[in-house]
Amino acid sequence: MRLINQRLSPGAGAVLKTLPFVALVLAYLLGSALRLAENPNDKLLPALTTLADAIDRMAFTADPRSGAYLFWTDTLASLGRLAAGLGLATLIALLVGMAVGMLPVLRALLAPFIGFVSMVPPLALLPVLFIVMGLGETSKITLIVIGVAPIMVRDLAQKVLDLPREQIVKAETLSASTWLIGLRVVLPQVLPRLLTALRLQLGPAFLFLIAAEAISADSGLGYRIFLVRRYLSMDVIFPYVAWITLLAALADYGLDRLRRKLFPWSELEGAR
Amino acid sequence: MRLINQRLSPGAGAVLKTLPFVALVLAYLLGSALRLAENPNDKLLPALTTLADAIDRMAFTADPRSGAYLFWTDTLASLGRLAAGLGLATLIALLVGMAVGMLPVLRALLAPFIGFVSMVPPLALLPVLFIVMGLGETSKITLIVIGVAPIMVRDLAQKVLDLPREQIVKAETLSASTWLIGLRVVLPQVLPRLLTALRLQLGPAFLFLIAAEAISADSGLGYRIFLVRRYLSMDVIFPYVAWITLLAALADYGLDRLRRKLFPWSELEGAR
Amino acid sequence: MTALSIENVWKEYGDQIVLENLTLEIAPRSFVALVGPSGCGKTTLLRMLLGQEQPTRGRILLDGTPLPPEPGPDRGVVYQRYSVFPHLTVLGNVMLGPELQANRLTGRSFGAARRALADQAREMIAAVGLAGAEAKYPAQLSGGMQQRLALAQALMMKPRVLLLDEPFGALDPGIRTEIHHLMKRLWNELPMTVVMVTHDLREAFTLGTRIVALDRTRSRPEELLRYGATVTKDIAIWPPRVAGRATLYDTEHPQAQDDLTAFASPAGTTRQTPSLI
Amino acid sequence: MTALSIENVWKEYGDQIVLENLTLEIAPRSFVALVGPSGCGKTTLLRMLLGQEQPTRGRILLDGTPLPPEPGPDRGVVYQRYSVFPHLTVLGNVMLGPELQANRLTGRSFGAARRALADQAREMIAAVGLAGAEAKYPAQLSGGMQQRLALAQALMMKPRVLLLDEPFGALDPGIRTEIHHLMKRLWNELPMTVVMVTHDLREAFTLGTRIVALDRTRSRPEELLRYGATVTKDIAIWPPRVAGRATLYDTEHPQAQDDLTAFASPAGTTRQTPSLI
Amino acid sequence: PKTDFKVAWSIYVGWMPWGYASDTGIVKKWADKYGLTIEVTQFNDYVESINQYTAGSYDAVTLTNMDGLSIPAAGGVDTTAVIVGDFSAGNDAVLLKGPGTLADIKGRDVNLVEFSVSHYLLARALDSVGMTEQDVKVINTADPDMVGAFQTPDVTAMVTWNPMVAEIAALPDATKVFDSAQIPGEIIDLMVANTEVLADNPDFGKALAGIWYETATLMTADTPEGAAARAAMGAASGTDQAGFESQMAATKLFDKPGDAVAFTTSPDLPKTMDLVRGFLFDKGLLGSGAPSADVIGIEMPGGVVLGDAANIKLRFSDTYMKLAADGAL
Ligand SMILES: Nc1ncnc2c1ncn2[C@@H]1O[C@H](COP(=O)(O)OP(=O)(O)OP(=O)(O)O)[C@@H](O)[C@H]1O
Ligand SMILES: Nc1ncnc2c1ncn2[C@@H]1O[C@H](COP(=O)(O)OP(=O)(O)OP(=O)(O)O)[C@@H](O)[C@H]1O
Ligand SMILES: [Mg+2]
Ligand SMILES: [Mg+2]
Repeated sequence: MRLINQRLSPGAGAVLKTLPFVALVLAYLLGSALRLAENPNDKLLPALTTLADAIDRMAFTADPRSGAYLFWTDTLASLGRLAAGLGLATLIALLVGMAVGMLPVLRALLAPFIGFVSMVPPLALLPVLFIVMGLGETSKITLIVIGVAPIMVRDLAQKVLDLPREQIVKAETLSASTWLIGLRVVLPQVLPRLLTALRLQLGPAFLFLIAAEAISADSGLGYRIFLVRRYLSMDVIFPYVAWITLLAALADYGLDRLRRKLFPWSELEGAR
Repeated sequence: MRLINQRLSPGAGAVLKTLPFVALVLAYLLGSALRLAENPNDKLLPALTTLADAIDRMAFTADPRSGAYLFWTDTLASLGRLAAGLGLATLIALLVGMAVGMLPVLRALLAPFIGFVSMVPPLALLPVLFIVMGLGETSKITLIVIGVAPIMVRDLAQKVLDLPREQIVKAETLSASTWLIGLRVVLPQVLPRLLTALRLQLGPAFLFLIAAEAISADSGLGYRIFLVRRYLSMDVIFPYVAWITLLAALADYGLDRLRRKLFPWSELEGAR
Repeated sequence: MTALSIENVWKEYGDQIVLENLTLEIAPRSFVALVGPSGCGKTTLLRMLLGQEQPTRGRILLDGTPLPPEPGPDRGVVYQRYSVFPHLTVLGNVMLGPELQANRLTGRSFGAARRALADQAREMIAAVGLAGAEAKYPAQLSGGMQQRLALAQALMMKPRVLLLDEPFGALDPGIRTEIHHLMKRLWNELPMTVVMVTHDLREAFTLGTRIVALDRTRSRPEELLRYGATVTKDIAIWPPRVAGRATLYDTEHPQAQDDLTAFASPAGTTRQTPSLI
Repeated sequence: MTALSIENVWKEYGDQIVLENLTLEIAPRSFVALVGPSGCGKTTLLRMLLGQEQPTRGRILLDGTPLPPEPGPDRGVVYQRYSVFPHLTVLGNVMLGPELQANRLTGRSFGAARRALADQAREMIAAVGLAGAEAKYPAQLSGGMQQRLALAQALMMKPRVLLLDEPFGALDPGIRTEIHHLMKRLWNELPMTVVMVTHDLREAFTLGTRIVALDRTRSRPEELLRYGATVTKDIAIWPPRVAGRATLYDTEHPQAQDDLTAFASPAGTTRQTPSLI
Repeated sequence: PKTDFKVAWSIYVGWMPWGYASDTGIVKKWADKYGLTIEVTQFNDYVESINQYTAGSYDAVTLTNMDGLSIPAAGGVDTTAVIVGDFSAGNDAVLLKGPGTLADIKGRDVNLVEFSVSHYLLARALDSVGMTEQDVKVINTADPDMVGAFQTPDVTAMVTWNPMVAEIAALPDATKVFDSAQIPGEIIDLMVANTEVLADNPDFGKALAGIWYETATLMTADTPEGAAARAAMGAASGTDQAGFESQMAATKLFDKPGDAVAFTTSPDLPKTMDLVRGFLFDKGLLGSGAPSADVIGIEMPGGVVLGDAANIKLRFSDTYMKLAADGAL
């Protein structure tokens, strides 16, 4: 039987699925054991117990200085920034994206500029950004917004343009004004895509968050990683990276569930 | 007439298009003039002449120390890394993406793992990467690959899965083996998407390039930007950022042209 | 009572002349079937009647007044596809028009107004035979049901002119027959003029009071760009079909008919043997 | 000469029984038209004949040998859509099968072999009436031309069984009539057994030698899951149509017929009045 | 006049007191005393903190003498060193992989933060064995990644500062071949303020001095409070008390204002600054068109001026440290 026609039992599928993860863990354990055998103080691949210690210290022991649980403080700080940045970017994408997609004048005015802006590497402009925005939360949130909003705006505007022209004309024959077309025809149809666009930007948003926190912050997941990087404290970095990955994966999954729940019609075959 | 129904003359469109760019330049000139009036040595928003001087110095005057034209050396170094990284990522995306998309066993084995890997923030793993890969070109190229390949793989695999099952069955009735289906049915149909996926990853690739060059390098666009950031030489940073933006935009445009040229059928309505 | 006059209309796209000096008087309550080869400009003509496109030269009058330059609620439309909104349920789709008309800011009705409207919409839904499917989304309906829905949605606005662009082209023959009967009934009952584009001559003869064929008069390749299409045939159905009155051939309860018989006996015959397509 | 035996076949998807104890003997060179309501399992049956799906119980024999468990070149298929490859030209699509068969590594022919094959493919293209369109991509063809192409592509493999899943469902009636004539000719000329799913009874009667109707015998909602469909009608066309021999009603140059007449007079009549759908 | 001030600091052993003072209310105490508000911002990225100051977003910043000259002063921002906090006495070091002496660096790639004090240290180190930068190849490497970078095979020589020096020195095959203890007093950590702001608001300078000396006294005290402060600063810089104390050991911290005044007024300071500006001029860091190292004037207490007296952009002032020494704050 051709490989392409093979079918797997659910059991075999589940086993296969976990294999690479198991392999990764085993490879880590092996690498760690080898390095530690050579140099017991090696910090690059700490032993599991060291990792557990670090997790315990960061997440379940109050910091003697501030009495805070650093891991959770960092998480809250980062998630707050991320939520603000992504929320703002989403709002901008919705408003600007819909306006650019719907209105020929705005499209002529802004589409090329947004295309240009989306090509600017935001990291290179960090100094200017920090000087204009100050260093508080604003600049970190702004970096996330600058990093992800142009792409989301383009995505949304494209989605609006992809709506069949027939729908717009049909709405006009149902007496809709431009405003009402936006409100009742375009908006509900681009919202699912907005959630999808948001999901696609989770990775980049985390990237910009980490980059911004690396420059100026006093808490946050990226801040911590960069702080302990000077000491090569991989026992802290690995759990933090795993945690970021998990958070991103959860957000990704949650947003997809949310879309299905809020917009059941967007799941139906042929509805797009 | 409703705003949504407005039509623009080509002339008006062209004028509107340039307005935001003109506004940007004017805002810069104004800001620069204001700051320079306050402090003639201000470095944040240099005057046009200062920018021109810097461009002349970097691009058209040999560096007294090395005799090289730094701007071009940097460009070559960066483009080389970018080409290598993106080339490798494209190759991986093609091979792994097609295999994962086509073969149920590989899909069960790798799809969840790749989904997981694509959520890992690559910047946070830089120390490990450097130690495993060394500080040379390898690690920079690897960072680009790690940063963009998982997403491209997922994209390609999804594209393969999106091919109508009917096509695969049809190919089988035409006596194709799995290999031949891959070679003559799947490959040619995913190649245009591969170019599109590549375009979408240009921005992230530049980001990772800059991040890698900021960490360790002796030439490159990102290296130069982060080096001169030490003394706030915005007169060098601005031209470099503009140049990166231009390069990215050109690559984006070029790849799209290439796709149309190589795969004319992918442009035809309904061919996707 | 809603006469349409198309007077010396030309339509050009850049260099290409699509329609050439088209003149057509459409009487109130007509059901005009527009036929012609692909690409001859049927959709373009419909778009101009809709107000979505403007004639390059000439003018179009609705009861003697020039058409407004954009679509509005006096002219309804049903396309072959994309005529209903995928994000609204059947009920939501049918209520949309009146809701928009009554609420210029929110586009939504609430309370008693909403309930009254919903009742009205349910009646219309029942009239097109979709009772029971009110809560479904279009993607959950078959093609024929979607086109019924599109009709119901358009008819809620009580349009003076209903424009149909191959509305039943994608349907299976059996379903098409059914929807023809529905269409005929609606046209009989509602005070509107209908212009329908179709590729299917049988459909044209089944439904129309008049069949208008568009075509290019010159068709050598080098002439294609320079000469547009115009009216080449204009046939009134005989015996005349008049809105609201049953003709000899139109049965009263057509749903009971057997599909095959429906196929075998076209409902209208012509004075002139057609060889249009 | 390619007889198909379907012996006590059941097909279940999880809890749902789709086909129930289906038994059918298909004689060599038959043209079986498979009809039945939507969702009754026609496509599922075709998929099993193709080898794409396996019966849950029972077996299917091809000339007495059990079917291989996956599709192969002895059974060709044409779907309603997606039957041709959008990235290949018409010529490329038609050449693909033989190219794959002859070159197991590269999937491409070169030199003289390629030229010979191209000639053969051009003949087939001409046979289905696509001469002149060799260099076009499928997206540049109309729906009817695409289905002709799909037929040509499948026929290049000289399949013993040709399976058609509503191949002409999406076509306009005029075009459909034309392609029916083509189909009839090909079936007459080539040594193959045809099984065609269709929703269109007229089509079934026009083309088939035998009409098989699938349906559920119980249709109360609570029974839907637990009872599958099976053969409910099995009608041989009368007068019998035999491959390679013209019948009373099958004209020789059907293209000359007027469309309307073609509509009005079904080419085959039945011994039994059908009321299947 | 202005009563709100913004101070930037970045994570480094000699500057940790600023964060501690901010956390524990010492900043607020001194600011209240002069009727000011002082906002203290921590930067992870040192260069960014200087850039922000240079661009005018901050009134004061922590930096080294060399960066003070090359960034704000060369950028036209007239800058005054309010507090000389410490100088590096071993905090910066040249490290080789494997055994050897400084002379073995010849021909190697040297990883360091280009144009930083590490670069300067390398230049001084090479000078001490009669080599120049031509004898090695410099590779710019970001400071947080130094520890990881040192463990890669292709890195054989490195110049960096603490805490990375301590981490690297602890690796089995690292050899420290030169450190800042061999050029004492040349790498100086300062708290600088915008000269104009300071001239208009001397109270700001006084508050800074008050904060610094209260905190420095506390953290150097051999008391439980002192230990607690060191532990807190260690934690804030990502290590612990012991790690932080070892970093302090490589730092000559001026916890007594009198010592700082003496250092600032000593004749060694002009010599140091002359070396520094020579280095910066060589690297083209005093402005691209600078004709000589003299373009920027550097003023030392007692009217000593290096370079162009008409273009003084960097000033070492002992005014506020003296006030502290006199107990006049
Ligand atoms: N927006 C446009 N710009 C340029 N040319 C157009 C435009 N719309 C239509 N055309 C051209 O006008 C001609 C008529 O198109 P139209 O869609 O009206 O044909 P049609 O009769 O509806 O054909 P069909 O039966 O295939 O739907 C075609 O040649 C088409 O290419
Ligand atoms: N892969 C599958 N998994 C589960 N159920 C399936 C699958 N394929 C088909 N079915 C179910 O089997 C039944 C028969 O489907 P099938 O596609 O064979 O119907 P059909 O007769 O071809 O209908 P239509 O005329 O609409 O094409 C349907 O109820 C369908 O939901
Ligand atoms: Mg049309
Ligand atoms: Mg089917």
